[in-house]
Amino acid sequence: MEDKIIIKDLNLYFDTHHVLKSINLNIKANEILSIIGPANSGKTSFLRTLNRLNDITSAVKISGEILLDGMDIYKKGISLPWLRRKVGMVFALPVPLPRSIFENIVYGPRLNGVTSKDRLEELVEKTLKSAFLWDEVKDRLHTSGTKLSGGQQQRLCIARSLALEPEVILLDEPCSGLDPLSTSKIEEALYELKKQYTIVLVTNNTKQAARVGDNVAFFLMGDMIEYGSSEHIFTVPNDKRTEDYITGRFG
Amino acid sequence: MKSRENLIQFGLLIIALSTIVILLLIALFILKEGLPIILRVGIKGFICSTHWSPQQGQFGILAMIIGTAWITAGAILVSLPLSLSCAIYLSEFSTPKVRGTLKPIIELLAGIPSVVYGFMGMVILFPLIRNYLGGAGPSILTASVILGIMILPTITSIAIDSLQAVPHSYREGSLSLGATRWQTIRMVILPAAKTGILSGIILGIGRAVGETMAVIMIAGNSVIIPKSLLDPVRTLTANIALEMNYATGDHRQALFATGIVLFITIIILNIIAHTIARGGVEK
Amino acid sequence: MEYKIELVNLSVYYGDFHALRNINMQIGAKTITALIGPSGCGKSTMLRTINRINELIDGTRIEGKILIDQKDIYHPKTDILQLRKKAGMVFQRPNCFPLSVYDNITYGPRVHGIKKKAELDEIVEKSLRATWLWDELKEKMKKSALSLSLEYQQRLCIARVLALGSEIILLDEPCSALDPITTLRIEELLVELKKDYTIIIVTHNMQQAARVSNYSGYMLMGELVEVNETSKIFTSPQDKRTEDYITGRFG
Amino acid sequence: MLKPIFWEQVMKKILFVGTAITVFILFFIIFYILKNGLAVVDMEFLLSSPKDFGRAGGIFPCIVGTIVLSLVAIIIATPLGVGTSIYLSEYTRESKLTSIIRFGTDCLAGIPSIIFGLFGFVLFVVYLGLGWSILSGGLTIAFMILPTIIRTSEEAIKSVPDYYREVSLSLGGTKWQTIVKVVLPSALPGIVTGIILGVARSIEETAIVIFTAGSVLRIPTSLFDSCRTMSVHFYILAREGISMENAYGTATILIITILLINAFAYWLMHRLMAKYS
Repeated sequence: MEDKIIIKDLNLYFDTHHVLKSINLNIKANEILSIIGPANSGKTSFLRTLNRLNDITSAVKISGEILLDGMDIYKKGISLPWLRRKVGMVFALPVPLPRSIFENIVYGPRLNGVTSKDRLEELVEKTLKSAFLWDEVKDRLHTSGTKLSGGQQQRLCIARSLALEPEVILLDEPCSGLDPLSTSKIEEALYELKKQYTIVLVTNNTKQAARVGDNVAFFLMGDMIEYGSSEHIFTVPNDKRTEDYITGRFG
Repeated sequence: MKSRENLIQFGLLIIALSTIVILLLIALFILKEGLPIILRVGIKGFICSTHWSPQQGQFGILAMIIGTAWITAGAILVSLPLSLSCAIYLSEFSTPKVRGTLKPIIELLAGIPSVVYGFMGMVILFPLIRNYLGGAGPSILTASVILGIMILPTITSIAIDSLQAVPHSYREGSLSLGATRWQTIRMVILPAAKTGILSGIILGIGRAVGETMAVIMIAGNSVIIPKSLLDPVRTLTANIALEMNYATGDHRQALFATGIVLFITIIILNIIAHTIARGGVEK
Repeated sequence: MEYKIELVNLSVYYGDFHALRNINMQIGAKTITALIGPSGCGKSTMLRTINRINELIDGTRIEGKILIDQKDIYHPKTDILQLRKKAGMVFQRPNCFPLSVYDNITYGPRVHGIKKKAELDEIVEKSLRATWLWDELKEKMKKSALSLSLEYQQRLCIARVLALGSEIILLDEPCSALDPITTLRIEELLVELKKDYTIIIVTHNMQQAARVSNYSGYMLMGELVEVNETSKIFTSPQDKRTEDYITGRFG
Repeated sequence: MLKPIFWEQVMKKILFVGTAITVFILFFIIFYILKNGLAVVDMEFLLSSPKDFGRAGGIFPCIVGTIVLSLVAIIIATPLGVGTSIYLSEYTRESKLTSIIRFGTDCLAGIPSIIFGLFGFVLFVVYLGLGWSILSGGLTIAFMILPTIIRTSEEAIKSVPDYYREVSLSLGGTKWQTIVKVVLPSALPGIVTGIILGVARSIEETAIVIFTAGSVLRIPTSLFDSCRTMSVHFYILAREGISMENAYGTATILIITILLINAFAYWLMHRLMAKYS
């Protein structure tokens, strides 16, 4: 499989705080890469370097290279809106914008100048189906997105990021607030989605990483300690710290 | 797309600079009109002389400075006990619902026009003071009470905000150690909110120093050094407002010079409030 | 065996929300009991009803009884200040007051009327020694507690409870803000303290519960699903829901 | 060991009394003015012109003057204030420049209205030759209420949760699109409240109006006309003892207007909050 994203010697600082320390990692096309590690180990910050969402926080310094399809996304002149359309993101807390389900999904396409009503409706149906949400909401597309249950909201957020037709999807602990049933629905959706997209999943739940991840990277205090296939990491980790984490000695 | 974004940012920057421009313009114009007379009379002659008789060319504003100081001090004395009890009670003892209702109502006090406050001083306090304490009515005491009430909402509202900004975990921590609410307030909450409350008080002082119309109506406006709380005095602000519409030449310049003194006082008070607020940022 | 704490048919409501449902539980003296369960299941609420700190939240209503040393703590004649002295609490994030180290520790004794310097000094030394802070902090009594590291702050919070003369220590996810090494040190401390105190700890980390506690209770949506010796809970749970949680199907 | 609880009870009572006095003063002022003034107020008082310097007749020109003057002030101050707050909260990180702007705003907020009056008088009335006019008054008042609008809008914009911005940006929105489509709508209640508070402040202002807009008792026909606001009218009636009766009447209208404006701001804030959260 070819590499979709190549990360070379990535360092990230918030003010003087060294958040990510010399990360080297290749993310393959159409895989699910899970990133695991205890709180404050830099997982979320890492994810947010991939669509440059860290840039909006002040006092961020970054060095190294991130190549998306061979192009350095930190190169001068890269259009951030363009990058973020290619690399979609789903947050830990489901954040529907305070508008209807329909409006939530077409928010992104509209910003990009899609105005045809037919096209928008088609997008809404397609993305809601991909996120396994269509059947539950097709009769109430114009009710507020904030009225859905937590699990539905999160699937709405996934659908919303699909509406931009991205190539990569970043998920930041998407199931942390959800019950087992909603969690398994989302995991099921991810499994389908990886046929079309490259998925990077940050999760606190090591068992989830084992269930859905093709490859796993273990982060600790800004270092990437270990990277490998799920089977390998969860059965015979090379590093003592990885083992400690997987067996729950942390946090 | 990119250039449009930059244009917007630049436009907003220009707008954001407007407050600075306005502040500088105010300083510039007041100085230009008032500075010449100060230079002629000398800072000492202007600020430290009690003789104010524009017709004779005597421009000393010490009496007005003293008047302003008395009234401001009085206003703070009237205001502090009320505003602090109000703030502590609403922040620490009342339910969020009561606080949510009463805080806007108290802030409404700030919305009542100052001329109405002055008027209340005339119709309510003048007779009371005449009947029970003697004197004519217009006095330091009247002005202090009314100004004290006027600055109540400023201090109360800022104090409530500072008390509410104290992390809830401190309250939980203290109460879970078996402290009473009052012990919690005295030993933890007030020390933590101290700086915010102090800068609120300073802003209140600023309002009292700057108030004009209400003071004209109730302070008596005599240019004398007061000997008792029942003496009438004139404040710096009243001096400007009373004489501006007929003043010309040196006299007019002297009124602008009074404005300079006021302006500088307010800026100094603001710097103090700022410094306190910044020094208070311990987390 | 006489129980230190007994919860009898305990229900808690926040307004219309039924936060705890008919809980029955007995806790013996000088044991560590862990409460586990997904977020929002009511474990913190349960902890907070034991020293009645929950009453700070508006619209809290309680049914049933909590007995400490056979006395109903919700009896109208209960001295709530003495109750909170007896059952000290340590919170999720360290909440040292913005005062000096010394003033933080003596805070409890002072609000309960101890004024003599010599007596206070003795209490400070004793509680700092018990939390392994004495050697590091004895020269820093006048320093602001907020200038300490998070770990020290949390240990100081525990010391503050010890200084109070508590018999029961309630800990609400005390390690969630701390890194792995610190976590282990706090856990060791708890095991040491068990000799003299009755400890209840709320944690989202099952391994932590397994490491430190004698008994564990699993909670879900306001119910106490299962409570038993910790080893039994983790090896042979009786309830399907407990098993789901322990095997990581949640969150 | 009864002592701490005893003290708590005593302090609670003392603080309660302080609170009660404060609230009582407010209600007393409002009650007193309304009690004396409502008798004077009728449609004729509202809609007719004053006669004999205000000894008789109504206050219609003052109502018009008040409305026009505050409108001008708001139209000038709103774009400046909201623009500044957007710049401060969205476009810069904390820096020397922002702290200078903030300090300038705080100073501007503290400057007494008499100083604004002097300044407006020299700059607009004399130097720019606008005379005592609605335009001079409106500009000066706009400067005075600018800090209020900046502060409330900035607070409102800051209280919009960051994740809304992040969602919009991560969906490929530009910064400006994000501000216009997500941030401003969510912050609208706070911004509107700030504007309404600005209106309230311009209605109560007296010193500035006398210095820059004058006090001519006529219905203004252009922005270059002088006008008299209700506050100024009330001040003149009361201070010169022209007519206590009509003074109470004018004060009643003033107080009712302020109450209505505040109630409206409150209502609007809650309505919009319900809509957007």
